[in-house]
Amino acid sequence: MVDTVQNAARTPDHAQPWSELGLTADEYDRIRVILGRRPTGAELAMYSVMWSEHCSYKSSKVHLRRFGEVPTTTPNGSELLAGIGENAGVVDIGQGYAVTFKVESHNHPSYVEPHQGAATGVGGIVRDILAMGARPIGVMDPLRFGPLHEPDTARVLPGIVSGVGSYGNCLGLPNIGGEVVFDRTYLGNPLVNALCVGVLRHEDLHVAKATGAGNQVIMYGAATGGDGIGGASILASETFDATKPSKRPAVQVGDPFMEKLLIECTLELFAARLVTGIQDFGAAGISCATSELAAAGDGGMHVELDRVPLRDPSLSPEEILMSESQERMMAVVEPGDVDAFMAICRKWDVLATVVGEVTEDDRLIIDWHGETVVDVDPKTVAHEGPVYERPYARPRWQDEVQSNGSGSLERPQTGDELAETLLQLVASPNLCDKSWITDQFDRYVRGNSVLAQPEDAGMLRIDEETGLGVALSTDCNGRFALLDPYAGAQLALAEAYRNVACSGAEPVAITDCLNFGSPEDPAIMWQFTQAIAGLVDGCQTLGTPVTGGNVSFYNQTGTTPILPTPVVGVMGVIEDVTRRTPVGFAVEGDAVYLLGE
Amino acid sequence: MAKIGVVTFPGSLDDHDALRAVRVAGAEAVPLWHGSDSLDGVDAVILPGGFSYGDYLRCGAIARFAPVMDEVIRGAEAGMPVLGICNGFQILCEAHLLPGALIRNDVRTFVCCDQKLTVESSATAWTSQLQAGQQIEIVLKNGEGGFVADADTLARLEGEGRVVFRYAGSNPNGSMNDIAGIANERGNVVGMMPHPEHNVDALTGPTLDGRPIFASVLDFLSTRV
Amino acid sequence: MARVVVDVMPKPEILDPQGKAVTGALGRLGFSGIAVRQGKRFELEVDGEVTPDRLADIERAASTLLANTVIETFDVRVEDDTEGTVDEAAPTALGGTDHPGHDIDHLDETR
Amino acid sequence: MARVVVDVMPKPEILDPQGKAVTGALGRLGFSGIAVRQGKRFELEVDGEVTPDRLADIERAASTLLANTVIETFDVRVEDDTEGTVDEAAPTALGGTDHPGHDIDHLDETR
Ligand SMILES: Nc1ncnc2c1ncn2[C@@H]1O[C@H](COP(=O)(O)OP(=O)(O)O)[C@@H](O)[C@H]1O
Repeated sequence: MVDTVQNAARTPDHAQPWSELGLTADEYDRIRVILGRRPTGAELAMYSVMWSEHCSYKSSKVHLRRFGEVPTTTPNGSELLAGIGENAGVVDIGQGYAVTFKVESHNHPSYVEPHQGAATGVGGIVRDILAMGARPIGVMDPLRFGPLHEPDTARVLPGIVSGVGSYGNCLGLPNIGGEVVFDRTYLGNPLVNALCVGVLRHEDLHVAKATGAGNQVIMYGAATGGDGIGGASILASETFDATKPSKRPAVQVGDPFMEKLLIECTLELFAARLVTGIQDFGAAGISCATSELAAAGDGGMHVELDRVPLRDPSLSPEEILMSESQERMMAVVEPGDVDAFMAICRKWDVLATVVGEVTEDDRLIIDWHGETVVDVDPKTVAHEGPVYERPYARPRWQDEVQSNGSGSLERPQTGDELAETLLQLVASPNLCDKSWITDQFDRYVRGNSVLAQPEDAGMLRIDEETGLGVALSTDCNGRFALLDPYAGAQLALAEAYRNVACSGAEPVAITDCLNFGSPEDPAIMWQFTQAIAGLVDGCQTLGTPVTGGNVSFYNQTGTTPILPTPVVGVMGVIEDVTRRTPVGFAVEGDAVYLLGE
Repeated sequence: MAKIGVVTFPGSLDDHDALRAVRVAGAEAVPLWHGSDSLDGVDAVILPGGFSYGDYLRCGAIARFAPVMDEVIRGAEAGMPVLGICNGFQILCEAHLLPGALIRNDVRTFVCCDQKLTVESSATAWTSQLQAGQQIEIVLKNGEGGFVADADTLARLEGEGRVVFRYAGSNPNGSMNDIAGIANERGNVVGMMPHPEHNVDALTGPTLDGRPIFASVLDFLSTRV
Repeated sequence: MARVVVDVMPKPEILDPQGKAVTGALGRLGFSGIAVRQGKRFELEVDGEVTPDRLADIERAASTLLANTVIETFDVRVEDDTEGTVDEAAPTALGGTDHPGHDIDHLDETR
Repeated sequence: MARVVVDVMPKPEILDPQGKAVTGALGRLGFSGIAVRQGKRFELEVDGEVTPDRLADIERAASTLLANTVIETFDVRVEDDTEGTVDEAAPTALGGTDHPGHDIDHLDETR
């Protein structure tokens, strides 16, 4: 029997598995206060996923606010068209064009199931870019692995590389750069960060907002299955049995072909002006899409959950709300446009279903076969999650780490020793040629890749007539960040900035993906705050706005955290891509200069 | 002006590049839709690269049944020039317009590289502007590019001079006899794994060696009328 | 609801890079003396009964779509409903029971 | 020489994009009412006899190498030598004979 709102009001003492869903006692109590009753199972599912660290940024929010100090005007004088808080930031690059780009992590899923984890990581960030109204035009993939010779790296690396490759290749998005770094701390916790860049005309900008009472809410793309809902099956089973393994897979399987159709279909819907608001499905699935769309709009939303097309008919409402099935989107459409919307979806063989509508009041109401299972203020789900001021402190071992310099290391004395050292260096997986990985990625598709591997920055042509283009680079040296997280983050920023500048483009904006250990450890929290301070100060000095990013906490194996890894992506604009500067000596007889100290 | 069509299947990726290459060559580029049963009066057709239908079953296996393919097959049999690039080559094999099949690369990974090729035949609608024996470099990117055929078919292809391109240097995918491209008996239908449409613009391609391929078909079409 | 299984294997004379790689990997893992060929298995859930007509349809589908008979052979067979099949969630060990598959046809055509 | 067959299928709750694509294609080709899941079939030619030890080895190999048990299930069975098998060239119709496969195990593990 489903747990309806009525039922919840009648049975205040019904025990609920809030702890198994990752909520604290305080958080559960707060939900009860907000609702004035206990939550239904479906509401508990929504709050628990939306208030998770991943979705609510509860440990990082207070520090991310510091990014507000950074100007939101790019060096070439234009205001960001969309900034932090949107699916992805949008930067005006002139001539009526705008560019949106963002980097996100998919670390843990990629450890559990490397190929699918990495593939769906790419899929997720591509949908974020698409949801802004942009055509995705390229991807990058900063990766971190344990030592190359470790057996578990042999399990993880090929799958992650093939996952990134197969998804991006199959979508027809050129891979224009990335990183591959090996360090012991990533052995049990590899990092898969994925960046996507997209282009749009100013007037095509879309936002995740449900407005206009009577407008229809349409889900389109793949049917919903039991993917990635491990925790929700607890809710589905009447009694929680910790000894029984979940039948619901915590892994998601990607279908890049479906996503390719979704991209082309969505762009055609945009072009036909049939979409008033749009949101992709990422983590937290329908919970996230409905609550965020409704919270951002001027009304409420009424959803009939039983209309959602299912791949697995046995799913409970809680599971449907939490499912992370890939390749789905939600659009808000004026009633008169629904037929045209459906026709375009049919053309692309994309399943589309009206699942609800925008309402006058400000409630998010979700029904299941005529009974109400969710009745909430969407803002409390999407934006008013808990906020933590976690304690942070510079760890005692920091001095020791810093004083352990290279001075004590032996130096090569003879020519032979020097040669030996050099060979060791060039053979090191961190320094050697990366083509054994990058050759598995298509860097040519779409025919606009001006620079890609092995260049310092990737560069894409945006406009064939004028030669307008953008350049991107991502960087981070986690060893520097461990030594000094403030300076380490700035070095990441500076390196990406230099790489873009060297390509011939003017750096104009950044995105970041902050990969750290557990925020419950004050030392990690200190690293985190330092890294943010470094980025904020760095961006202020350089005058580059932060368009958005992603925080990934709990990257550790047991008590051993990864190196603090604040990956920074810098985007630059070049007026005429024929004036790019590739790396390498081009013409015999050219002079060679050294700039800087 | 000659009209050259490029078919977009669900999952085609290099269709825009192929259209651009046609324009660069100086012909009218006509986008064609997989679900249509008309070729809109084009003089030649290109089946572009990509992952039609995700290529989950076998590359090209599902696309081969698209409605537009009936017309492509009819045209090809009547002598119309047809070029299959990568996924397009796979579709042509699945449609039995070309013999043999393409299987998983022997290295079992996707391979993207700038590949040296030897031109083996200039006696096709798509290679008249190249010389047999000439070395060119074309972008190669595929996961299932290993050409296979039974011994008889292979002997026939070699004997009749229907191997059009061969991998030079190293064989990137385990193709039999280093075959990178073949033609039908008449020479109007050519399939190749490398992507000449990525070699028409000095800014975005490593060489301009793809241009003669598109120029060849224009030449073929102009002499035919 | 009936189940029809279509097995598709690379022809013996055709190179099988995947099978070769698996064979090599098995050897490296210490499982020696095993040669592997890798093909595909399709499980078809058919609405209603599998009449001879229906089966003929499926065979046609197998020879035109599921297999490329230039390089692959295929085998179509109807399976009993009662069978413990691979993709059922129940982790019951079926050791000892006869595999109740039913060979209907066995083709090796070359178009 | 004995043959062991390992069938590997996507778990039922896992998305099967391959099967989905094939299902769609069959529908468009006019073969309706058929839902397909696509998996892999491995044919292992084993030198010598398939002893219980040997079989246990193969099962281990199946669970570690042939199948990705996070998303797939597998089934291992020994086949008779005498059987008309898929990749043998003889186009004999085996209609009516019992499929002589032998179900040894049936696992649904999650690593
Ligand atoms: N995971 C990856 N994906 C795509 N490109 C990558 C990846 N890793 C490295 N690259 C590219 O390979 C080239 C060489 O990388 P790297 O050796 O890290 O260069 P550098 O040391 O100059 O930063 C660069 O163009 C970089 O963008």
